[in-house]
Amino acid sequence: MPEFIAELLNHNDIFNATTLMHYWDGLVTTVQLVFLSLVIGLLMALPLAILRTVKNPLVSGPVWLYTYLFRGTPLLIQLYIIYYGVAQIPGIQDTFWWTIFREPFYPALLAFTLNTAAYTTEIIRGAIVATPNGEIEAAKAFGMNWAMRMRRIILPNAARRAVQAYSNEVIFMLHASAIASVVTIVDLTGAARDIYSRFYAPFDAFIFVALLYMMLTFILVFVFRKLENHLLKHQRPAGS
Amino acid sequence: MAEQAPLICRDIHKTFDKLEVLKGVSLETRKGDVVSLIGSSGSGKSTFLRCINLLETPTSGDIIVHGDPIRFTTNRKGERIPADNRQVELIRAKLSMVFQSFNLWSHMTVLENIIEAPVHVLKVPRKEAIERAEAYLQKVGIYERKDYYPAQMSGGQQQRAAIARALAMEPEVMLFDEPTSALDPELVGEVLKVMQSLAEEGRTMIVVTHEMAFARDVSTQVLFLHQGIIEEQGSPEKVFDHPDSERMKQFLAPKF
Amino acid sequence: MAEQAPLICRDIHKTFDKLEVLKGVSLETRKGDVVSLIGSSGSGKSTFLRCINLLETPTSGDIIVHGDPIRFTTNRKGERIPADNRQVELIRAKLSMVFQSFNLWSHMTVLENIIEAPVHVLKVPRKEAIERAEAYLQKVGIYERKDYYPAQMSGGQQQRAAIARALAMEPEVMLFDEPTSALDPELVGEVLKVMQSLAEEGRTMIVVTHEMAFARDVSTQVLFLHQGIIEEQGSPEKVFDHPDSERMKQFLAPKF
Amino acid sequence: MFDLKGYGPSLMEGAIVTIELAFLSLAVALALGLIGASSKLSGNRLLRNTATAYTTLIRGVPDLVMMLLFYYGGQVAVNNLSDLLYELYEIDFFFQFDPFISGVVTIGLIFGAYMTETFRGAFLAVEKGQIEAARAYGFTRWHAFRRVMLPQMLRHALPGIGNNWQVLLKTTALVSIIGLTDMVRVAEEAAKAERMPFHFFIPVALVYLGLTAGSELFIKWLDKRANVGVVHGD
Amino acid sequence: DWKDIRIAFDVPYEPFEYKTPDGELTGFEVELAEAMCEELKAKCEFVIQSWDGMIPGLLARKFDLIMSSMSITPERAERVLFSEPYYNTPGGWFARNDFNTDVTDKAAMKGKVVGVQRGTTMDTYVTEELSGVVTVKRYTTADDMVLDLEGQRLDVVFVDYPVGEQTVMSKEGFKEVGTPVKLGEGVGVAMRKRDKDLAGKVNAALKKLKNDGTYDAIMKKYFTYDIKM
Ligand SMILES: Nc1ncnc2c1ncn2[C@@H]1O[C@H](COP(=O)(O)OP(=O)(O)OP(=O)(O)O)[C@@H](O)[C@H]1O
Ligand SMILES: Nc1ncnc2c1ncn2[C@@H]1O[C@H](COP(=O)(O)OP(=O)(O)OP(=O)(O)O)[C@@H](O)[C@H]1O
Ligand SMILES: [Mg+2]
Ligand SMILES: [Mg+2]
Repeated sequence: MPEFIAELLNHNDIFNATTLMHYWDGLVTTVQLVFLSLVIGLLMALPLAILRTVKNPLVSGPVWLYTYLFRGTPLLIQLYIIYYGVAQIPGIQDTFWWTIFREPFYPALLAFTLNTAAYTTEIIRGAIVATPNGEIEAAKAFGMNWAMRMRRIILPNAARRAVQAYSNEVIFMLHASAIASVVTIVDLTGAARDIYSRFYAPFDAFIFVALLYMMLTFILVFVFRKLENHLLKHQRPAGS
Repeated sequence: MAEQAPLICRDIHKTFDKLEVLKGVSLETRKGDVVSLIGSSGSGKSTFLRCINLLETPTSGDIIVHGDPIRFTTNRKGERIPADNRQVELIRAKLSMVFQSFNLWSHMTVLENIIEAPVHVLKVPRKEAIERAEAYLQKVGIYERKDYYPAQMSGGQQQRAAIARALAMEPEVMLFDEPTSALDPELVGEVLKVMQSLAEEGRTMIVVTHEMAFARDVSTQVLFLHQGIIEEQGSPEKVFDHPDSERMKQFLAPKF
Repeated sequence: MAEQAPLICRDIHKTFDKLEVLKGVSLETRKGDVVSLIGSSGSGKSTFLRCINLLETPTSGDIIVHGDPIRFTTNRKGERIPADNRQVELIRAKLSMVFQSFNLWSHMTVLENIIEAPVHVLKVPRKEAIERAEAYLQKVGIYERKDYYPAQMSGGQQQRAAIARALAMEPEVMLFDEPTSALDPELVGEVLKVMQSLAEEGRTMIVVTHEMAFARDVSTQVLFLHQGIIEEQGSPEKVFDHPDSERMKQFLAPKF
Repeated sequence: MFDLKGYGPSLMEGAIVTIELAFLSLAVALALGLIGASSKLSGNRLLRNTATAYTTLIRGVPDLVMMLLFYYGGQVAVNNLSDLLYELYEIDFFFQFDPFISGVVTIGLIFGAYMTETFRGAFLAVEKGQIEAARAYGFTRWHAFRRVMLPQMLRHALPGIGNNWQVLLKTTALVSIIGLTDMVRVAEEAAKAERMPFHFFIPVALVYLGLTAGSELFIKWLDKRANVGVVHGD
Repeated sequence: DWKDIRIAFDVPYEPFEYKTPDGELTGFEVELAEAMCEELKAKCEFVIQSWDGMIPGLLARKFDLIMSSMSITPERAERVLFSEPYYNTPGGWFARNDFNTDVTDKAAMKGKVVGVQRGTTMDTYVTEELSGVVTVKRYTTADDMVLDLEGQRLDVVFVDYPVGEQTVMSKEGFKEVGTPVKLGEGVGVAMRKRDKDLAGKVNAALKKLKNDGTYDAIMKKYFTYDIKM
């Protein structure tokens, strides 16, 4: 087996130890970036989605505006504005913030998080609104206050309707993270671009990276299938 | 001082859009009362129950629970709404309800459905709540189904789960909306017996029912609702044996 | 030649995962038969009805509608499934059903609910379908609610809409799952009268019911189901007055 | 007002390319999504597996790579085939992949996979009794789908469709790698030429926001219709 | 039979190829291409193609030539056929006015952050000569790089000299540091490997242009210094 790999690497000028390390670093960066932004984004989206369903327009309006702006403009522009825009603020270089914003990782994380939170907010809002009214009424009738209804009845119920759409969002985010390379982050795509621009073998470089993305997607699809099975078990015959 | 009435409703009106469903319904209960609410389909029985625990806000009229009148206010659209959500929640925790369409929480098993409110609203320790829930499940005969989800149960089983859920709150006032509609005669008897025993413990019950035998034998008060108005009200003897209203006489005439 | 039996079920079994719900139920009907299916909650009555029109596929057993046996096959997982979807659709169009939980289409008004299947499945001209629907709505007494959505109606009104929907198909065989559970005694009488008149027209009916009076007075055949097995079967006189099985005797004993 | 430095007309043309691409691909994606979701939920194993392979594979491959593969990879394949045919049989067979159609097909294919998941979730959220009633009355599959499933699932699908549409809209910018000039490409060229990195993205963002506002209104209207007869709790 | 030739450019890359505001394509390489076509007696069509699709497009026969400042490297030569080089520009070092380090002094450069354009010969040079000494950041466009130089994320950039002149030096507060470095094998016309006949014609035409003064005339319009090869 190792010989086979060694031979393959010898016969191939693109995939040598250096480029493979480059891909590996890119993979790690991509996973970190995507995972963190999704987790923080989801944590933000929950309260935002709830606020978005509040009838008072003073509460739901600003949230709507936020999701409108962040879903309505390309992530690339958001990333640009956050990454390059911050550096244009006079004197920022002398503050504590610069230690964070100097590196591209945190601006990118910020942009990704705000973006995915906007999309996720809309997904969760839709699922919340579709909760069967009878079940909410039952919760009210048993004296649950608004917060408890939300936490114990509406959100768990909504999770079952949101999971498929959210799996899309997660995969979107994985793919969208590819633009991190425009702000000098060497993620998977960054690595592929580096290698592509050196060797000019678009199919080799990109297909290899596509395989890596595919592998990540398969993992996500698998995780979501498990999650869905768990969440939807109330719809199946008992005992399974 | 006389004991406080657990529940008083005064001149409740309810209008949906233009349709006036309740046209002034009043009710006064004492501790241990079993009030049977009878009347034809669409006469407003469910709506009245739902007004009592404010799932619908009455268009006008007062509701007084244990001497505590529910405060109302009007919102910007001119609709009447409860003034104090906290008060409403406290009151609801004292009134439990069995819905006509059960409304079990679909994402929880039967047992989870039953312990949910005791644990989270009444703060009963979980272990105790489970024990209590299991006792009620035994009583209504679906103990073996405790780990099923609502969608996996028959209509009658769901209805019994909903009854157990209401009983497990051990509230002072219980609102039952046709609690035996999906049950066979044998089970009807059993459930009604459970309810009777609760009445004997001193709990107050308001029961929408089509079981005239129950209304006659168990209740202390019968209300006959017709098109949003109380046509006949009083002790079962009075209502069933000496009805004043023509509608009531017609309602009681044997049909089949 | 003798007239063909509208519906024959032979030795129907149904298992959910490991739970055997029906353990061999057979039934043979003649034209104009009214079969009452009685039994305690959870005994498998709804499941049996749902097997007849293949909403559940029986684990084993045959169903023959008008001499036409439903063909089954097994899929790769080894589950039994109907072999021919077209056949199933044709058969279902001949069997209409009232569900225990009504299952009115929530995005359609009552009238739309009723004309949907006649217009699109039976290809009745729309105008005629509306006329027919309105007649049935009159019969069950909810004509004035015809433009309401299901969510805006009381439980009994929804149930009557579901009955009207089934009647409007004017099918040869009707399956009713507790069609009067949400109705007051007065309406129960009326609906049962409508059903009786249909039986006299020669339609076959299978009715899950807890109304013993109906089962005794109207049906031609009574089936008593207990834990998935027919414990008692025969004419109403036989089942009610001379039951063989202990369970049946117990079921009939007055409870309240 | 806003100075476009003479790039106004070409930005306008680019915006038209973007809009045409977006709407046509949306139509493709919606159709594929409905087919995909119904296949995934159907009893037929072949259909189910095909649809699963489709959504998993397409969602697995990055959009950029999909685009390169379909347009250039497809063209190379056609070229090789044409060479082969000519060498072997002297048949002169050749065609050029049209970039616009390729763009529509690729984006449609990609988002068809996402729509499939969205629709599948929405179908699953429809109350079982509603479909059973349709089946019990002898509706054909298609009729039950069109008259009961579709209207009932729409309200569950709309938020997801809205999100997918937003992402699709921005994905159209990808077509510059297959030689089409959409508005983002024009803005990039203008930004480089005029050395104003932010300037030209403002009109682009405004067009996107305008389209978003329009689609928000449309979805709101659809939502209202899809929720007819439904009582919402709060 | 090279009567119709399609030539691809990625715009804008001033002054080599760019569009005037009214949409006309022009620039050093564009004019050179026009002259070359005249020499070849071919009807030429100019195609705008973004960089990522450049080589795939060539291989897929979407066009026949790339004349978009593509530097000749051994890796690229594996995929495409290059003509003789027709220009080479040096790489230049540019920094903010407060930068005072000698870029040739590896010890002094330690820890500095250097920006390059991804895939350029400058990128290869820095990667090979200074890796482990400086941090390299790679950018897709020069403008992004200048923004980061301005925002102090970069200490110094190493770019194609004319690009640096255009982007960095057109702004206040920057200066050139060190001396320009001649790198690589220069820029060539890229073709499909199989089109050897075309390569012969292109090489002949370029040679003719270089010798008869046409090349120099075009170069003078755009450059003050010599880039001829
Ligand atoms: N999807 C399911 N998964 C597992 N068990 C089920 C499922 N559906 C029904 N059952 C079980 O099958 C049994 C029979 O159910 P069925 O609905 O036929 O009862 P029924 O006789 O109609 O009762 P009721 O009078 O209460 O409506 C019940 O014990 C129920 O728990
Ligand atoms: N949301 C609503 N919008 C409009 N009308 C409504 C709404 N809810 C109920 N109604 C109407 O109010 C009337 C009373 O309904 P209610 O549910 O109180 O009847 P009920 O007495 O409980 O009848 P049943 O015995 O059939 O359950 C009905 O005529 C119904 O159509
Ligand atoms: Mg009611
Ligand atoms: Mg049942």
